Amino acid sequence: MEKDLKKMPTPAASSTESASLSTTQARLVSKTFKKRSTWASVWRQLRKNKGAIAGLVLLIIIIGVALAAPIIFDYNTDIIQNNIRERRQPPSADHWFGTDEMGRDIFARVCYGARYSLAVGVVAVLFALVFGVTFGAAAGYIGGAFENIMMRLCDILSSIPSVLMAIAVVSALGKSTLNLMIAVGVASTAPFIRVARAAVLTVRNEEYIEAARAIAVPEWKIVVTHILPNSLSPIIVQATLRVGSAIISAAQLSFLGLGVPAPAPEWGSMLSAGRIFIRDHSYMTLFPGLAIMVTVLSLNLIGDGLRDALDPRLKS
Amino acid sequence: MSRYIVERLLMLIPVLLSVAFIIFAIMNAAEGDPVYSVVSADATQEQIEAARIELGLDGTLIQRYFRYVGGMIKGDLGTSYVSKRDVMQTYMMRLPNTLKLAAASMVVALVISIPLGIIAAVNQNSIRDAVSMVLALLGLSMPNFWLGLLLILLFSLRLGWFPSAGYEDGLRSIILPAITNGTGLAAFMTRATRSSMLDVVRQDFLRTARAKGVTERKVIRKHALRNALIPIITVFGVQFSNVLGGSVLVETVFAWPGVGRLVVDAIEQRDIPTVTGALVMTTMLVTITNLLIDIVYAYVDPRIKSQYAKKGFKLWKRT
Amino acid sequence: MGDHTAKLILDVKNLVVRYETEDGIVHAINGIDLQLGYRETLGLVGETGAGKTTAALAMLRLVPDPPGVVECERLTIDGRDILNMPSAKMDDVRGKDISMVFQDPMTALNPVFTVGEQIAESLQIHEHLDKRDAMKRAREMLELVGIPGSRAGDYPHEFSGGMKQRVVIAIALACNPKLLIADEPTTALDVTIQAQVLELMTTLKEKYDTSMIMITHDLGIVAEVCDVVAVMYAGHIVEQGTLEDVFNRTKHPYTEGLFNSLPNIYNRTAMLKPIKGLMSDPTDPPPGCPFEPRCEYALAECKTRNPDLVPAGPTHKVACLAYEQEGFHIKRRI
Amino acid sequence: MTKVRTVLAILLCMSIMLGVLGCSPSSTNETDVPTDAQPTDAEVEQEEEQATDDADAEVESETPDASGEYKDRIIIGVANDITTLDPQGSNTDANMMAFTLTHETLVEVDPETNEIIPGMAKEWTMSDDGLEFTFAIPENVAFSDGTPCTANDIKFTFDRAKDSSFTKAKVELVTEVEVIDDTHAKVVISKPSQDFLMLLAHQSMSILSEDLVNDDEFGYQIGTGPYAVEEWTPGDQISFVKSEHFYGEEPPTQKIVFRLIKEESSRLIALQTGEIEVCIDPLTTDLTYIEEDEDLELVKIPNFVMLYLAINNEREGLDDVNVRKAIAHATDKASMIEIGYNGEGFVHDHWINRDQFGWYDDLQPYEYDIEKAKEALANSAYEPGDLSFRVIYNDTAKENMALILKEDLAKIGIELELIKLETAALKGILNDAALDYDFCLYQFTDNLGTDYTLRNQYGSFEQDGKLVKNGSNRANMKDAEFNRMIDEALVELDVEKREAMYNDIEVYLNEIVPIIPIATSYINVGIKEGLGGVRWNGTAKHDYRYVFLEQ
Amino acid sequence: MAEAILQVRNLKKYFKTNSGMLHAVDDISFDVREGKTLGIVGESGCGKSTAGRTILRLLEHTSGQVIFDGVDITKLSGNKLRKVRKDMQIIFQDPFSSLDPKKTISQTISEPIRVNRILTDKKQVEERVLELMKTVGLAERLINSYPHELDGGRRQRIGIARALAVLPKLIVCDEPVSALDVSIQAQILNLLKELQNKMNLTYIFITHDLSVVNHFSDDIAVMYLGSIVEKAPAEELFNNPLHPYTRALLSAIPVPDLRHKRERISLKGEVVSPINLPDECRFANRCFECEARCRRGIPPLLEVSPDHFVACVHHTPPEAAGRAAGEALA
Repeated sequence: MEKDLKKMPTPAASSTESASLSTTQARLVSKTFKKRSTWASVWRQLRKNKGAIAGLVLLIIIIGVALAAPIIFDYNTDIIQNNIRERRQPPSADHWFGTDEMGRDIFARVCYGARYSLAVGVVAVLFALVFGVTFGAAAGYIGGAFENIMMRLCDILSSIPSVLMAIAVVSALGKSTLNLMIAVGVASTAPFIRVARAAVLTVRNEEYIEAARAIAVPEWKIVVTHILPNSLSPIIVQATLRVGSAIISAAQLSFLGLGVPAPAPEWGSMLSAGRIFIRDHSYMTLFPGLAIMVTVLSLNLIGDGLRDALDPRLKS
Repeated sequence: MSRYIVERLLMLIPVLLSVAFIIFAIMNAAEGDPVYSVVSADATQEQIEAARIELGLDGTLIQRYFRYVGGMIKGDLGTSYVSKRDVMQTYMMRLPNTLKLAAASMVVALVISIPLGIIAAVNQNSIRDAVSMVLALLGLSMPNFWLGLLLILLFSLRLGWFPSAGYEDGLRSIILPAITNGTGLAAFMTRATRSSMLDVVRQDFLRTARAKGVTERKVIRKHALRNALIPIITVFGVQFSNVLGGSVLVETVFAWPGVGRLVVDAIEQRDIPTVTGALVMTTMLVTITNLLIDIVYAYVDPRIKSQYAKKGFKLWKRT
Repeated sequence: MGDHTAKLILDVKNLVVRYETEDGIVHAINGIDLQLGYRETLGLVGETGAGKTTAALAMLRLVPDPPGVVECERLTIDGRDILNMPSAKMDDVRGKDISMVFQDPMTALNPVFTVGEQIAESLQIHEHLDKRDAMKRAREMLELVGIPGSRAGDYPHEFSGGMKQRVVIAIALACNPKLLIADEPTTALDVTIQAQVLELMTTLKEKYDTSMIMITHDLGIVAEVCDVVAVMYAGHIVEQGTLEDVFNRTKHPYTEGLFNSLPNIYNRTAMLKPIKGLMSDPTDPPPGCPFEPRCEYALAECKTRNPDLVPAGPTHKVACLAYEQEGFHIKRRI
Repeated sequence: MTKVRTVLAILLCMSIMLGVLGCSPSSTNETDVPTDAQPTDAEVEQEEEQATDDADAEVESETPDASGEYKDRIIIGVANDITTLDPQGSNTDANMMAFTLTHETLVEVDPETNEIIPGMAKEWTMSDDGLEFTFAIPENVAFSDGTPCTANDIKFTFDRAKDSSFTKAKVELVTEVEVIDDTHAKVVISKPSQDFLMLLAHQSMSILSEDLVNDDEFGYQIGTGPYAVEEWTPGDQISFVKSEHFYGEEPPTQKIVFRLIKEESSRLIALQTGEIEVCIDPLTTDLTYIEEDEDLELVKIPNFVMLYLAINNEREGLDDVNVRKAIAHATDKASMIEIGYNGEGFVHDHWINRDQFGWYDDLQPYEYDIEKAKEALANSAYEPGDLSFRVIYNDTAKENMALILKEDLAKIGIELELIKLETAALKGILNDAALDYDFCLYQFTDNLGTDYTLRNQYGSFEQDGKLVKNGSNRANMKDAEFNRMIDEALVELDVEKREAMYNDIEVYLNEIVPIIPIATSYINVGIKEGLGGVRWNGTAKHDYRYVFLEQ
Repeated sequence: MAEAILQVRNLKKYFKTNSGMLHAVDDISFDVREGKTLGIVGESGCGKSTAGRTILRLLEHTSGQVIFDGVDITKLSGNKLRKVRKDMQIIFQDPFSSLDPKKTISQTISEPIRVNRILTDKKQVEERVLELMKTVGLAERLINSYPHELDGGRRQRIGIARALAVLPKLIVCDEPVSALDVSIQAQILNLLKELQNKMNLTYIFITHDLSVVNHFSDDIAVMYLGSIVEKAPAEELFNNPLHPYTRALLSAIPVPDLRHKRERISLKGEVVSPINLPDECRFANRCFECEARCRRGIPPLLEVSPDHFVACVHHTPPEAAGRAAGEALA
């Protein structure tokens, strides 16, 4: 300590706030006045958005179904076991959504499929998020030649249509659920690089970053404690919206026969398998299709709601 | 401005080389030796080797890449392993279809999204906003191949209004694919329009316009929309680029012989020259589209125009 | 009083504006009366959140609805009833009889149209000129505000801040309005440019016999350009009078506080005496005098009763209960 | 709340709309759409017979009515793209159909009788030792650009065939082609082959023009057939117009188009809406639409394709014949057909293709019997639970079949992992020297003679003292005894003896179970009512040369 | 006269732009006395903020020296620089962007304490935070509030508390009150003054508001286009402005006092951008006293009377003028 702390003046007369607590009580102060996190205020904003709430409710139901599915249904007997005698039955009391061409109960499969579709969507986006945000944030923060190279790379990546990119990647890696996730992830990395970079660029020039530098916060710590948390909003919005499109992309790949391998009840594969029966047995595609639609819709509603809630433009 | 354009076009060269390399690398990593798509199932080892050399599949990836690039510089995109046709020629046969579909899809998307987006923004947080956005989102949430099948069932089979496949029936053939494609795109553009309009309707200059006595209708149509166009054009550009190569599923469902299908089939057959060539061409188109979009910006927004004029070329836009 | 109206360019009686938001009702303006004679310049002074801009927008009937709700007993401009005018007709009044100059010249101009077009638009609407004539007049207007007419084809971004504000003034004055409302027209400008713009405005005002409302937080500007002054605090007018009344015979404690908060360039060692505390939350105004929580003269009664604006001289009015006491005066040294 | 309600309302509307679209049967045919789409076994069998009859009836070639008016252009909706116009450059059915139109082979096979009939060569002779064939072609044979076709071109074609991996095997025996004069060519082979002419009937042996091929990069696409390629848009369509220089009978239709419509449902809809006249391979589940439609006709042709489970005989566990027998008993072929082909096919227990020479009627098949499978496994060196394998395949039908196999094998304690691959990747694995697979669901299509089939599917040859498997020998079977048996049968000139020898080979194979034959399917084709003149072919290489549609 | 705690010598900061070199700070020199306030005043774009940041090494300088406490800090790096940083702090103009919106008051104020290991014990840190809050006049109940929940004045107090947390000797106040309302502005100015007296702080007070700078500073430097054109004690500068720009600036201040009617000097034109400037007096274009000799080189900042420096040919002692002209010609 170079300076004596006691040099600090005691409360001045000019203080405009009444200091009501004595120093002995001070120890408790930070706990007495509960902090409300910024997420709480986002939640307050979000709560006003009925669409987002509807989306949230739907999504919670879908996640609930996904979590409950393995408890309610046995994978080996209810989900993948063939029952040829009961195939292609229309919806009934026994089979709420009917049965598919292998005689499997579509309701059970749709429920179970939520696990796959959500997992594919979420993992693919996580993949894109981790890579995109790392490189994008680094590009925005470091700048210079590195940024230049990253952005060129990003341009190149995004000039190849994402479906084709995903198909190429699946072909390269082989068909499996994990590879599907990676393929969809790779194809949606570029937007994350862009968003993260833009967010970091915006934040990087804020005065509080300079302030942190002025109080000698090490650079890495500035990135971790100041830049990243403040760049998160657009990234979170982007991620929410991308999960939806990742689910659609996965379904598209399944349609082209490059999706989750059978007999796993992924919605896209179900849609793809059922599409040949669409004329007479449309329930086979109707329910997985609706499931995809509702899930993507709910994610988009939430994403749009989050965007509105996080967007400073819409406040005040 | 012309300097800007020339420099942007020059930048195409490294981009195309990189795209070619990426595709080369990916296709090389792919399971399944491309040579098998060419030889018969019971070919002997020697035959396979002979075919390999004939196809130019010998040597390391790098050697092959440089061989390919050597041809690319001369405008030769190689010959398809499978059909033995010139890739450029094959691509050019598909391109008009793709362009037609892309253009029609964008028209559908624009017709849907601009009014919806404006209605949503001008009536923010009202019922009309909610309905517009949900409509837009529905288009996005429906897997488009499914929508395509449903449209075929209804409009081709039941009602017989439009053909279900092919492209020879002029406007009638393009309507269903364009709707299928366009509704998905419309979602993004409605969103962009809405958020861009929301940005603009809060701007001070609209207040200036109102204070001058400009009617509300004209304030939105003339003063606001023109300013809102920039982000809309960006999204338009991105979407257009995407449909230039990426409407594989719609092309499949409607038997629309476009570029996307060409690439997918070629990927399946490990037809590396076709995949690489078509994607290089697509990249070029996309880049040129982006350039055109940038030029359109300049006409919509004079600020950007003077930026181009002042700076000439800048590697990347920092904002 | 009735006859009096004819001599007024602006007559506002009991104007109330509130914004009904989801977070609560913001009481922006709580019943103000304003009267302005022809060729007069009124300085509307107050700090952020006092309701100055909202008052101006209300006079143009441009308060966004929703969330804004405007209530008023009387609102006439040049003797015309603005309050009950159909909105289509209102478009004819805006820009023609009454125009406005906004605070930030950087954002007040539409970036995608040339400045000439933006000036001409007003002329096309109100003077029904064809495009060419309108552009010709626009160039003349530019010359008038000190910009070469040849620059009419340039876009706003090609002008500096001060020049843009000149363009905004040209737009506002294009149709020779009877009343010009200037909302902090120089806040965003540097001090030397501010001087230029103020000079221009006063010159043009004289030339065109325009009445003006100058909205500002800067008492220095008021001293230079205004004839009469109204001091606003939390949606109320707390003091009103001629320049002399308000500056040299200050009555309201808030006005006093403002003066005491300003560093005096002629006496650099004088201690600043800031007003304590903050302006109250407009969604939850105090029941009595709005200034009571910050007022050093506050009486018990001030907590419950909201003072009316009462005469304190022939041209001077003040809203302070302390004056109901005999012999009360504020401390400000003049 | 209003927003929520809007969302729900819209969702509801959507689902109702979808429901109406999909669930309700077509309004015109409400009466006979079965709500329970499950045929009983008896029904299935009945359908099968019916289908066979239909097919036989269809195959009879109709001749156009000379007085009738015919449609100028016939569009055929195909599922697979034409990939090349070089007859020697591929062997896909799609391509072969094109070559049938544009090119000619020296001889042809009658799809009904499976006998050799004249092609370009109107007559031929075989020397007594069976080593020399002399072909005579008409004088006025010409390529579609007008170039006359001579015996030189035959020689050229045979020489060129030696260089292509697709045709090499077909001309392996040929030692020399001698041009006798313009219209006569003599082909010399190294050892007698009863199936040699069969090989020459394959479209990949279409006669090419020496001059054209040498002059022009795409010269091979010009042949002597009744049609010439007009325009080819890869991935889209190919059109053929009548050749002015065709020497034979003039075809009734001006223009034939093969249009690629990959999506099966779309293809059938295109037929229903009149966009195309022929729909190859509609979905088996959609066949009722064709049957119900008065304007359409369904053609069913029993296929020559044999679907089988390839077993890599050298894999640990699979080298045990008892394990293979156990698997054979555990294979529920009927269910596989039901699921994979929607019942449109029949069980195949033999080792050669249906109707091939040497088919042994009394062969004892491995019936589906889990108990017997368990017994067989008990005879092997392995216990239930010891074995786990992976099966590779490339499409949905096979995937569904694999799912059934997976379940049945699980019952006898063998675990099966399913791996779906893209066709190219699958071929890559099958053809790779490492032979890294256990099982593969695969098929072979040929009617080029029993020897060709057996040799390719199960044969091996000696190289450096070791046996090396033949290209298509997916079983990786290396059996010197079997090789000897087929070599002997090939040169046997006595027909009856030869048939008996092939019967013996079938029995021999049945004992060692190198693969598990599963099924033969039907080829289904939807056509416009009134369409005729097509020679439907069990190898899917239909002959459209004389197709016509009455107006 | 107090000792100079900070000496700035020939400091330059140039930025590379697409259209050329931007001379944001172009060769400025001055001393700041310990415990005193140097006001830097100028219009937007004159480089005053850049100068402040360059002195703190928040921006890397192009050339020149910044000697703080006898050490040339432009040559420091790593730990040494971090140590010096503790002694030099900054208070920003915009109380909205200078606080991390995701951090509570407590987090913001405690960050410098934690990062610089001034205190490590959690309780001690909290006590210290509360102490600082009291010092700047923030109620304890706000400890866990977020910046967006507070008004500008309170935010500015947080900024001050954060700067004080490391017990600095020098604080650069970059327009600390220009975003605030008049009544709040006075509160903050008083607070800063009080802190200076109690903690013997040295300020560099950057502002465009002449009446504020007059009130607040001991010495004032007037900047124009990257250069200091005049520097003098506050009293002297206001009573006897020499540079034409200073005079124009002073005359342009609107004064809320009806008794002092002043002669206004109206300047023509506007500030040009400081890119690729010609080698002449920066103010020549707008100067109402411009002569041909003004265009011959940049006039140096010279002491014309004790402690009064001015860079104008009209106020240059003859011998110095000759020297300057000679230099320019050479």
